[in-house]
Amino acid sequence: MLTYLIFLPLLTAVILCFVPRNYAFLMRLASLAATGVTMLLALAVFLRFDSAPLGPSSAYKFEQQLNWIRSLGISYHVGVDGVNVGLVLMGAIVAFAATCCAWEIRNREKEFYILLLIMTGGILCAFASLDLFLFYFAHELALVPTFIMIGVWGRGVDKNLATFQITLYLSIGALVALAGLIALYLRAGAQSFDLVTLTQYAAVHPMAVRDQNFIFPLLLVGFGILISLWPFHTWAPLGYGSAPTPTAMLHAGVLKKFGLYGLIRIALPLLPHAAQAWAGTIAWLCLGNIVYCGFVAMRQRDLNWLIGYSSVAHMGFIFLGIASLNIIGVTGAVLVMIAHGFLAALTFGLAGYLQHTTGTSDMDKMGGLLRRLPFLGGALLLALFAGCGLPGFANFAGEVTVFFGAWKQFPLITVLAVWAALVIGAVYMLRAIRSLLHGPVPERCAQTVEDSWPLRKLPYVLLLVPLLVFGVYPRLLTDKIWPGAETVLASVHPSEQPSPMPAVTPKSTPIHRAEAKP
Amino acid sequence: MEDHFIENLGWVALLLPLLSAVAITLGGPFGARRAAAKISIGAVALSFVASLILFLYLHLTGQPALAETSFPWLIIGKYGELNNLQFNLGLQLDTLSLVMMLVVTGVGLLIHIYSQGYLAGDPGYSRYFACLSLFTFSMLGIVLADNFLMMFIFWELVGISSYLLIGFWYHKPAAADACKKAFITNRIGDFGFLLGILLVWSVLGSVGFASLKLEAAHPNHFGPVATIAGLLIFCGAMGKSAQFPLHVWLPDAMEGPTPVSALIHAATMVAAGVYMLCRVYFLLSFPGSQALEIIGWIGGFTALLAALIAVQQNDIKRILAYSTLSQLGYMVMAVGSHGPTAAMYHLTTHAFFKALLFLGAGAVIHAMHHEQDIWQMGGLRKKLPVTFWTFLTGTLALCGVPFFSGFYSKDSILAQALKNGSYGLFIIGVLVAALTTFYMARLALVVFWGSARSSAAEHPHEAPGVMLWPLRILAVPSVIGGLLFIEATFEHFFAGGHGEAGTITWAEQLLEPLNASPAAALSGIFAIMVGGAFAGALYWKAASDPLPLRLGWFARAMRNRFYFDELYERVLIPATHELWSRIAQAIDRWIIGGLAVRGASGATEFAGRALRLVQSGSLQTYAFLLVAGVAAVIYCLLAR
Amino acid sequence: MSPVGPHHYLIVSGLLFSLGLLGVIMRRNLLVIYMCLELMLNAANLALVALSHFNGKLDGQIMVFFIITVAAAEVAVGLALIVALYRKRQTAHVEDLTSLKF
Amino acid sequence: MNYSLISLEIAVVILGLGLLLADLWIRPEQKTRLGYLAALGVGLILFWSFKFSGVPSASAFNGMFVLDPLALYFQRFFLLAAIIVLIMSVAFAGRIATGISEYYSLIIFALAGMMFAASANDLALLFVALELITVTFYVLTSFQRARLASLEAGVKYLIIGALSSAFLVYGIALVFGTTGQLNFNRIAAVASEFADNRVFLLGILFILVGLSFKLAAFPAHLWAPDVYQGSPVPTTAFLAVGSKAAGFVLLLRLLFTAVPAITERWNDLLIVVAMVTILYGNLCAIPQRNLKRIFGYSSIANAGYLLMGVAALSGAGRAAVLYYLGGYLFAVLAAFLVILLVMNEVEGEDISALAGLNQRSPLLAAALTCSMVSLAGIPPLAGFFGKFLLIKAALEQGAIDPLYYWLVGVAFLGVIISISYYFGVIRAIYWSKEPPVLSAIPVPLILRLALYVCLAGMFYLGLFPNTVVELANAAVKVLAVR
Repeated sequence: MLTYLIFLPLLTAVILCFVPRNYAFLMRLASLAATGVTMLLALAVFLRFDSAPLGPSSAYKFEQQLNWIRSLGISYHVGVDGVNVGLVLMGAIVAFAATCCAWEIRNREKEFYILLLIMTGGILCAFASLDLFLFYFAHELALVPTFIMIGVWGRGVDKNLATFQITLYLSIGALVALAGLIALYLRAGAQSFDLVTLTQYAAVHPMAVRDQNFIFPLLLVGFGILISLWPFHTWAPLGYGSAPTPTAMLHAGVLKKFGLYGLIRIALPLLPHAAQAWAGTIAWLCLGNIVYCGFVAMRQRDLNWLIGYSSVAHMGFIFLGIASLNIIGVTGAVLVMIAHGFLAALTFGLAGYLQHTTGTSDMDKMGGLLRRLPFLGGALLLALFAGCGLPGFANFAGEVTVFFGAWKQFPLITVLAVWAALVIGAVYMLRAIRSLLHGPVPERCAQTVEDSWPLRKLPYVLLLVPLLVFGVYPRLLTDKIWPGAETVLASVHPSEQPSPMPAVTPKSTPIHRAEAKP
Repeated sequence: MEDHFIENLGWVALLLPLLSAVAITLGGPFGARRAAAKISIGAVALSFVASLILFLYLHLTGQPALAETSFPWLIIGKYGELNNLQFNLGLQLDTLSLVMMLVVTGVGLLIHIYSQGYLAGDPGYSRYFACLSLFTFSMLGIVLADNFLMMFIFWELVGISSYLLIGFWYHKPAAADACKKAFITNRIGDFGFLLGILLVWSVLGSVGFASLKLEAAHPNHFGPVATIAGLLIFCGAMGKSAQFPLHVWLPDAMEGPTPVSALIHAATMVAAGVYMLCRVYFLLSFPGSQALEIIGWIGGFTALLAALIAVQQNDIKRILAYSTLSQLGYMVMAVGSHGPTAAMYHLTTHAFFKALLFLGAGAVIHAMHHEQDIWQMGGLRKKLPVTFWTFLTGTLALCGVPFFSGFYSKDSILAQALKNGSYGLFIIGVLVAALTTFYMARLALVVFWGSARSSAAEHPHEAPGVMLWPLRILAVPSVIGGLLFIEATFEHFFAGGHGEAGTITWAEQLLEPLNASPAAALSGIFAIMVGGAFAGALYWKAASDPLPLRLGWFARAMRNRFYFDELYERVLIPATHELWSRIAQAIDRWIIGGLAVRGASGATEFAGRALRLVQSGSLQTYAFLLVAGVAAVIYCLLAR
Repeated sequence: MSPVGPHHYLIVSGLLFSLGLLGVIMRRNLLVIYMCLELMLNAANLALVALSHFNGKLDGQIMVFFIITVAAAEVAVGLALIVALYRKRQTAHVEDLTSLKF
Repeated sequence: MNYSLISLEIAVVILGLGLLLADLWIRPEQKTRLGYLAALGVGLILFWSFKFSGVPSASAFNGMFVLDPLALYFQRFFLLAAIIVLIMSVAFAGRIATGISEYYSLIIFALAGMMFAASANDLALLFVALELITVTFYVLTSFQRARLASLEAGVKYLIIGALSSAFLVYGIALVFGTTGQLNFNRIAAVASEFADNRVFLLGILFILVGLSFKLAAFPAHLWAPDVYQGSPVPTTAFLAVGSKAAGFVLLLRLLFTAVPAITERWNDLLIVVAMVTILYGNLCAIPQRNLKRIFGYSSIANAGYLLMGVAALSGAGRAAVLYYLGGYLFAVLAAFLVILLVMNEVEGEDISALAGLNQRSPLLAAALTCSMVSLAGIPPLAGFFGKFLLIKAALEQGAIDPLYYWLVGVAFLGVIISISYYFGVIRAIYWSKEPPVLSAIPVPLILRLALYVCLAGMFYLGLFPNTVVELANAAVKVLAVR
């Protein structure tokens, strides 16, 4: 099932390569259909997912493994547990919404849709993969289209600089992370890139602490760049400010979570000692995101930049949750990841729409838009509320959980984070509302009218609904997440582990050809 | 069966307004927009009925509280393990919450009805009622919450609905600024509140009020952090109830429609802080905790400060706003002097008469074509009879004139301060009572007596019935609020259900203050007389305010709200947020973005440009470099 | 006077090689440079022949034949190239060959 | 003696001679087509080469010549490269004034030299094979005699080539002089006696200098940009792929069969050389605007990456070299095919010539983009997996010598820099100012096929590396056994 989910967009992309470019409408339709079906499949996976463990050998559902590069122990291995099932759903929904928002692309549609579909497939594959190599490979597969899309379809004067910077910066991050992953493979000694094998092997043959302390910073810096961890964040606002709307939605919403997911999925279980040693550092660094970037966001006058910085700031909460290294914090982190995915996609989608309608993203030049654009303004209002952590939206549930998780470990840092979440966040979000939606309508916006086509509203509704649903009843997610988080943390706090893992020799994982039915 | 009905009735009362808000928002295409007022009023009316049934049920069965009904909202980890977290959504249905519910839905119902007239014809009519319903929902959530987290959730929701309502006329820059200010100021308070919750949770291991009460019985657990936790939690109240130093938002919040000011910024929401303090009184009054003392002084200071400011305001709603601030300070002071009963008592009566006053002010403003300066009014007594009489009732109740409701509750607070030995607070309380009478008498005299000072004041038109009836209805409890055994009910509750309730008669109740604590009652009455006399002397038929001439700089300071807004805007905010954000932006732009990122890439590019000069195209350079390279390698490998 | 040993041959051939190398680096005329290169090759030839003798093996001398052949081919091509260049540019100086750079 | 072992080489030589002969009888206007015939012939030889797979390693000429999986891997590599280069030459024929059939046959002779190099197990054959390649390339580089740039490139190649040949020969002389051996295996047998003999070591070093010229690696790397820029496009392509690979196969054999102990001792040298090469190539390429010259620098940088695999001193590293070369072949040939076609339309080799390419020919644009992406080492194309293997091999040694970490760091830096200039090419294709005329670029069927082959190769190697990785692993085993 996961394989269908991953390959549907990829195959559609391949097929679109052979469709003549005149049939732009057909391409849009095909992309919508592909991402739409993917979304439904992801929803089915999410609903059918049952967090009860299958057995001691594997904690993953919908698992599938095929040999890929045997000599290196690399396989195509996908599966979901509580940690990533929500991310897969979020990715699929955002992908569909992003495809819906792609109507603003009016040139070279063929290439755009192909790239968008590749990106979608890559993202879903990255989040579903249980093989380090596949994980990285799929991420890169999704990342490269981002660069091209920003370069070709980007907007704004800084487009070229942005493309250049984001390409180089993220490539550095990806490479450092790759180095970390390879080092992990080499030092683990399991001769396998398979996550399940590695985890089981590490339970019996823990890696030397020195090696762990060598690999962890590589992963932290590499993933940190990808996630825009302070001080590696400057690419994010610039890049998002210039990216075409669907790209910004997919990247800021979903792809960026790759690094965080990598930290949770790979660094915590495989490098437990280093994770403990570095947790304090991460927690301090995350203040750079939460507080510092919050302050920077306060000074932004461009909507895209503001959202970009706020998105960077939100990453800090996730880091804080991870750094707390307990089940509450990690669950909260995953919850924020999912919530922020929807939120970032929503805000970037709306900002793109606004920029398209008013022709500017300078907040000083807009105003009173709630009156001119009731639906859009209302959606933006809700999105910005969600951004400042209002209860009822999933972000609140996640952030509060993170605070509860981090409080005992890092009280001082949590105090500052709470300040940033409640006050700094409110300051810049409300400032945006004040400039954009409230106040008198300036001349330039006097003629703007809302698009009457109801389908235009679909993506925004689609993104708002999960934010609200998971916000009102977060157990839909947390009940799935926390058993997964517990597994991830099992090796970080071995004392809390109920029973030791069965001893497994490397390369002995059975190959499931058939899908495991839950 | 009946139990289930009663249990679920709480949920019904809570969720009805939410349903109404959702229906109005989403039901636009189905005509819900036009029926907005009816849906909203219907919902709040049903909520009121449900609360009433619940209250009566509780009263008749004599239980201290109904069984809690709760369900888990968020569960992480296995129960009983070290790292586990469980948040419930549950309703606490006891006397405290039910009386508060009655106030919220009752006053709310009247204000909903009033709004129908006040907002008629406004383009945002349906939005208004949707927000109002959302507010009612959130407020009920605070009232009914059985744990800290749920309370915090609704706390925030109240904040946002207040934001939406203050900014209802968002196209007016003043309103748009005011709502922003209100929300952010509240958020500062919430910051402390959430930290307090975290602290309590980490020490006592729970956020539920019931289990906290049990846990707090072990003094060694909580003792060391009791003061700090209490003060942090009080921060929340400080924000919502606009206590010094977070008081600045409330007067600005008057930019919202007047019914909103009445409901939210006078009667209910701002009282939420006081309610919350009473709800968690068991934590604040923890043995060894210094929190209450500090809370009391903050309340007293706020009361005095706001009363002084109110003396020199000219905007009718702002006077009332500062009066609200002052009264809230009073209530907080009551909590601080170990008197949650008195605080809740005053909260209840204050809700009636302050709502009445605001609605009356609204009627005046309506009549004056949205003129709010009292010095443009005058002589409205004859032209707006209903408004005048009801407003006067409210004024008298607020001043605490004997046998009006305010007399009893205010006296209760003063008596509590005396009883507690807080003489400082007692003196402040008396002073504030005098000031209250002074500024309220000033307001009434200038607005309703004298001669018309503007053309609008010469031809005002009385409000429609839909606005006047709520005034008449609210006037009733404002007068007789002191006779409703409210105090006894609360006393019973705070004594943990051990005290005796309902043993006093109406007549005893009527003279209770004089019997119980004559010193407090007499000083209160004396203060009223002094305040009233001064006001009468100064403002009887005054054409302009004589006070600035007599007091000079002090009057100017009062008029300018003692420069707190200026202090915050010019000093505090720049010194904290503005400055830091400038610094952060500069660092981001020049050091991280410039020096580190562009610097690194620039340096690399420069290296490339420099290095390629080696590639000069000269064959012999290449040959030479080849040989030099070989020589270098030989030197490194073989010569050593 | 000690008999002539392999070291002496090596020294001579090394000198020849260095001489050629210096010529390649310092002379400006392509033809001269080319001659210097041939000198370097012949230095190698000298060493090969001599050392082959001292090693008592013929492999080195066979190698010399290869080298001479290849050198001949190289010279044939190289001279043709230099002549073509001279025709085109009327010069055989290396300083003039700097159109391809940076 | 089993002559069938060198039958492939013989066939290639006969093909070359046949082409020269055929030239005599064929009418001038049809000579261009001879290229296809030559490509067909090489294709047949490639096909024939599969007859040898699975045959156990064997040697001929007294151990001078070996036919083992390593040799076969490279021979097929060269044959494949030659086919595409020949097809390119046909498309380039319009730019060559006279003697197009000689051009073809020279390519074939260079190919023969490379084939011998793949099998050389003796310093004498090493020398002869290298010189066969070098001397033919003297002619190939300067084949456009009317163009000064071509002549200049030829002369530069000639002088630097001859200089490094001199080093090579002198090195051979020194090695022979000390050990008395020319055969790799026999040198290996006695090498331990001379491990501290400076003359012997100097000889090895000189041979390595001679080889570094072929690799375009430090210290003899400076010629590459100039020569790449000046030469005819097919020559540049063949130089970039074939000549470099020939250098590597010789390097591998020399280092790991003849002097493995010394190689291990000199791993620091190899690492430093790799680092310098990577940095030089990449840094100089940053401001570069000439397309062919970019490839000159990129070729240097790639030599550095490949040297990483050599420096890793492990089977995995050597296999990575083989794999990487495979990916490099497709990427570079695809790029030069596109450059060739674009230059047939637009005068000038500046990067701006690519402007609007995606509208003039989406296929060419896509092919060049894929090639750049592959060279930059980005999934899912071949280059990524190649770099992955190389870096993995180097990191594996990091536990032994921390200098390897530095090497990996420098390699990463190089990759990042290279992304910036490859990216510049892609940018020129897709979003530069549109040129005034936007005529479609015709792509002849056979070139289209060649492009498809290159694209398929890049994708296949990137997505399903297993087969080739196993092939490479099998090929490098022969180096470890001896």
